[in-house]
Amino acid sequence: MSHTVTQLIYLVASVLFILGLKWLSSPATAVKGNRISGVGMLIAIVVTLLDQAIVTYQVIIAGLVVGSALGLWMAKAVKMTSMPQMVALLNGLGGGASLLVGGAEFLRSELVNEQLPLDTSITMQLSLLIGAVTLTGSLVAWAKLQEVMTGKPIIYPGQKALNALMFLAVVGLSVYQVSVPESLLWPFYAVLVISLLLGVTLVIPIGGADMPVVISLLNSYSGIAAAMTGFVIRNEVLIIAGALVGSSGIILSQIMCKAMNRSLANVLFGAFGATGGGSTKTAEGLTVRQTSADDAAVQLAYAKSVIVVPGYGLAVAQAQHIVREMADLIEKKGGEVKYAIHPVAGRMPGHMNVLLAEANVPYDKLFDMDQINAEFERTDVCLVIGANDVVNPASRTDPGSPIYGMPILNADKAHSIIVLKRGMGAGFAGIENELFYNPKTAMLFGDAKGSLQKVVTELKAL
Amino acid sequence: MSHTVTQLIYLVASVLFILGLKWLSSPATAVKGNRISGVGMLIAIVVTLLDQAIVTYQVIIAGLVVGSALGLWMAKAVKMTSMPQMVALLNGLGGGASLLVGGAEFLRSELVNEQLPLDTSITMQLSLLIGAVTLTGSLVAWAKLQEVMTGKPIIYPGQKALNALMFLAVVGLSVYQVSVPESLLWPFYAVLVISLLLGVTLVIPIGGADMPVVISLLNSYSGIAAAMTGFVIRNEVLIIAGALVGSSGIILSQIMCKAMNRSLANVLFGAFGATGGGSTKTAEGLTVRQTSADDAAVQLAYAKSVIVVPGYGLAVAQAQHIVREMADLIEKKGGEVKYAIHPVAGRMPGHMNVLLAEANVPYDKLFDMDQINAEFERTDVCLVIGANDVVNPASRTDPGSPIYGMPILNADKAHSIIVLKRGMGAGFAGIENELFYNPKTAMLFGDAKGSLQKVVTELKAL
Amino acid sequence: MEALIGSIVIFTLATFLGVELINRVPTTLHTPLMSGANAISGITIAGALIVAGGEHGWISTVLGFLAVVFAMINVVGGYAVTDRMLQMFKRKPEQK
Amino acid sequence: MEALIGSIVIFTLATFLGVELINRVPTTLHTPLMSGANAISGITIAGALIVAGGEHGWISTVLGFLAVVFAMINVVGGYAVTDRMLQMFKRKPEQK
Ligand SMILES: NC(=O)c1ccc[n+]([C@@H]2O[C@H](COP(=O)([O-])OP(=O)(O)OC[C@H]3O[C@@H](n4cnc5c(N)ncnc54)[C@H](OP(=O)(O)O)[C@@H]3O)[C@@H](O)[C@H]2O)c1
Ligand SMILES: NC(=O)c1ccc[n+]([C@@H]2O[C@H](COP(=O)([O-])OP(=O)(O)OC[C@H]3O[C@@H](n4cnc5c(N)ncnc54)[C@H](OP(=O)(O)O)[C@@H]3O)[C@@H](O)[C@H]2O)c1
Repeated sequence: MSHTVTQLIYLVASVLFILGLKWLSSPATAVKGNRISGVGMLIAIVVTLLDQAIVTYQVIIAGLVVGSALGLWMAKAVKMTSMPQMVALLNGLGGGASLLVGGAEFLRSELVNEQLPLDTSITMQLSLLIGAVTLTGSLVAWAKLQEVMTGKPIIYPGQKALNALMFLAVVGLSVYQVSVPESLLWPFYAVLVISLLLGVTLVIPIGGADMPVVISLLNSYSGIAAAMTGFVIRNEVLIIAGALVGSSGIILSQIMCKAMNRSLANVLFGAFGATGGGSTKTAEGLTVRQTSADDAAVQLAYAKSVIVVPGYGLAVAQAQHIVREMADLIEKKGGEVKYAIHPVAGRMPGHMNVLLAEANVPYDKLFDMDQINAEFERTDVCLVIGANDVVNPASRTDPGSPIYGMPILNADKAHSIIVLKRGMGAGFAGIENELFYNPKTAMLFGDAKGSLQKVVTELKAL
Repeated sequence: MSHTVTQLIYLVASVLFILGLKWLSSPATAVKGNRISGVGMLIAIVVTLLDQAIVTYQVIIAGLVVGSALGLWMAKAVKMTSMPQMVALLNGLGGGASLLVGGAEFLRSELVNEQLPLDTSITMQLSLLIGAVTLTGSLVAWAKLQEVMTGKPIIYPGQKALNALMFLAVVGLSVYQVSVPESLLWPFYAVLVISLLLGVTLVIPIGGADMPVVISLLNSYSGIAAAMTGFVIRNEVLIIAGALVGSSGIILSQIMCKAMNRSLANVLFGAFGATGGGSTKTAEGLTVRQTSADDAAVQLAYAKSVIVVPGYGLAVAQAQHIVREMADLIEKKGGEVKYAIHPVAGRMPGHMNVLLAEANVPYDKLFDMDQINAEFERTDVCLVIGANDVVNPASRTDPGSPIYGMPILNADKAHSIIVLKRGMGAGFAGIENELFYNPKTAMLFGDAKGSLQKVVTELKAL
Repeated sequence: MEALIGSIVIFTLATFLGVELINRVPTTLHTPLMSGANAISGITIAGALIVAGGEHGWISTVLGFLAVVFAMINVVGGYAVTDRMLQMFKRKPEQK
Repeated sequence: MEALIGSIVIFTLATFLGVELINRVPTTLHTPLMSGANAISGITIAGALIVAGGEHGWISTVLGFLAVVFAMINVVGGYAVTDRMLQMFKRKPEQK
């Protein structure tokens, strides 16, 4: 196939990616959007396979089959609650692929002693560096989320200096590599090793719950790495797709940071959650009121209006289906049930939406923070399920709190509040929550799924 | 300056255009946006002046000075009500410039007997053709709006066939020109003349009030022509800016059509307003109730809530300032005044907003149709000033009406309605308006400015 | 051909970008948008300058001169009139 | 250099376009957006295929094979898992 035709077809693929992202902006067209973007990918793959530079197909076909099988299996097997890990892993593999491509290109040019033009070697170097950081960084993020390693920030003295040093070393070596006329092997390997290490050391000081921001950022990097590869092999679809992903990742991580009222720099370098905040209030002298599943059920059965505030605990307990069942029962008894979704509830953006959608909760019952916050004061019962930070009034009142200024759901404004959690454990931010000591609040201790199960049984009996 | 640097600076200019359009999306940043886009233009001009292809500067400087002076003068002199004409004229000149550039390039290549590559000649041909149509089409639009020629559609038998024929001739000649090896002069001139004619014959059958749609479309064409010129001279800033303008024009004309509930094809080929609609209701047997400025003033002075519905007549009468004065007086007396802005009130999109903004009406008093339509039924007095079609209930009730289905302002739902117009003249769509015969409606005949002047005098006296 | 493809890609991307950007502009600002976009289309000035400034015989020079004048009216007139309109949209407190 | 400039222009435009597109996506869809965008970044597959399919010695082939596998997991896994999530967002009446 002529080069021109190939290029044009690549353009078609790029347009499909663009349309795909465009349609992802509404739940009604999102499925179509994702599929059309997939079609774009298929087209890009098929066209590439017809490229004259490809001479042997065995290896390729083996690779395609193995990769597709693994990918499909992972997509089928993953639990909805493990989405963040899944994305981290996929993202790492993407970075790895771009690292391998850059490396292979370098070694090939080395082998045939080809003199690369300056811009090619610069972009190749970048694609190597970014690919490597993305690979190991994402793997660490995966390990933290999967709890293979500790979710707590790992910090040690001189950490930032060391990271800065490694970064400078990589940059220095890359500049050296690019500027000397012959392509040398040792700086190549050095850059490779240090970049891989850098991915690890940059991510370990970040707390487990901040991983979505990190993943999104690394996703952005892997997009940029793909774009760099595009510069190297002069391929426009790589550049366009890479740039789209690059900007998408950055925007998403900014949105997340904004919702947590923190800066990106604070997320990346703040080692948030490593130590308790200075002025964090303690709960000494305060008492909580406990309730039982029976009492909670009675209260819910007679409530006219109920707002459910789901949080990370709901995801952990996998309680989304039973929540739905409970809501149906309450509605059958004449109450109205709404869900208040905080933008950073759970561990990744839209986490709660995905979970509740899985349980077939109609999405016109899901309300954004801004939409529903005024309604709490008119609500009989607010049911807080495994949420903590997103309903912590300290963000309004305590300037010393690490979450001070983060917009929260006004759960404390409801006529009465029932909180479902296992004990008095803190949330992600590691701080006390006044809400639990509010006289209007009753605590229902236990795993969220178990507690809800009991409530449902009671509701049915009533 | 090296070509690479020039290209990079052009990219900077393109980015400034993009930012400019982005910031135009909010009144708060729009001024900044327009200026930054102007800075982009300045940069593009300066960089071009440093291009090595430019050898003599006298002509250029003369051209720049003359053009800037004329442009500035026009911008200062134009009345806000004449904006549509102004845009039409500027747009025509833009098309003319791109026609001249394409022509000059062709003649030059002809002179030195240069053999142009295929793609260059195709794009050159397109830039000629589109530039010519834009030039004459915009001039006709200008003439119609300025009432230098009749605003009525000019139609004659076989019009569409003739236009189609001319179009085919242009296409045929262009293909011929491009496909023969030598560049011939006669097809060049033929294409030129026919394209210029085509611009005229395509626009004359369109009614004067549809000119904004036409201008927007021609603006889109002139953007595309600029992009084509960019293809010819391989200049990226031309391509990007041209494409931006090209899509902006198309989108805007679609938005306008949608607000009028008509298709673009209907606007362009429907000769709307040439003849009265078939089932248009007549007003026989119905009577209107007249009122005087005194009575209207009394009614307004005691109204708690007033909604002003401005229309094309307000623009014609230049009554924006006096409306503002009246509103201030009513508010001083304790009433509340809001403005209901229909998306196609007046003769160009946002026409009313510009006029009222000129009179310093704060823009939080201006409401979109969707925002305010529910409020009419709670409103004491609806003051319709020179508006007609946008408040015609026939669009809801009469399926035979040419405006059937167009969303309207619910003026007829107000407790009482006062309509200011000169007589019983029809609006743009040329049809009767039931609203004027509504028992709740009182007509205050006379030029809007004059009538309002009297109302204001009375209000002050009360 | 390679360069043509590049141009086509750029054109396509810019068109999509234009659609996204314009769709965000509220009706209120459509008239200034129209004249502002119109001013941007005066970018043909770049082509006009090159034609007018090269020495390719008097025809090119005359046509080039006219092209520069036309394009410049479009550019300067367009930006100036848009600015004039937008000034009116400024919030009052800022104005005084 | 000419080609590099073209690439830079394309990259810039695509970045702006990306920003506009992503800013429109509601929070609800951010998780699928993340995995969907991630799948798109698997476009490195194009590079991987070329590296794996050329005959440039066994190192390139092995690295290329791995690159294809990695990229393909990213692509297929990403699209499949996004589709799975989005299925859940479909309005109920459409589903049955
Ligand atoms: N969504 C995002 O994109 C994102 C990204 C990064 C960071 N974050 C952060 O994550 C936090 C999210 O807030 P959140 O309110 O959703 O969660 P949270 O503040 O982390 O609180 C979760 C609560 O759930 C309880 N819990 C855990 N497992 C449970 C189970 N099986 N059954 C019942 N309860 C259980 C825990 O208390 P017990 O241990 O007492 O049960 C804990 O207090 C915010 O601080 C946010 O800034 C979010
Ligand atoms: N805005 C756009 O972008 C756009 C674009 C294309 C088409 N249009 C069309 O334009 C129309 C706009 O509707 P509209 O309600 O604003 O205007 P309209 O329907 O055209 O009615 C204007 C009315 O103003 C009256 N009038 C004229 N001069 C006057 C003066 N000096 N003092 C007082 N009254 C005067 C006229 O009646 P008298 O002669 O009795 O005074 C006429 O009935 C729609 O049909 C729309 O589809 C709009």
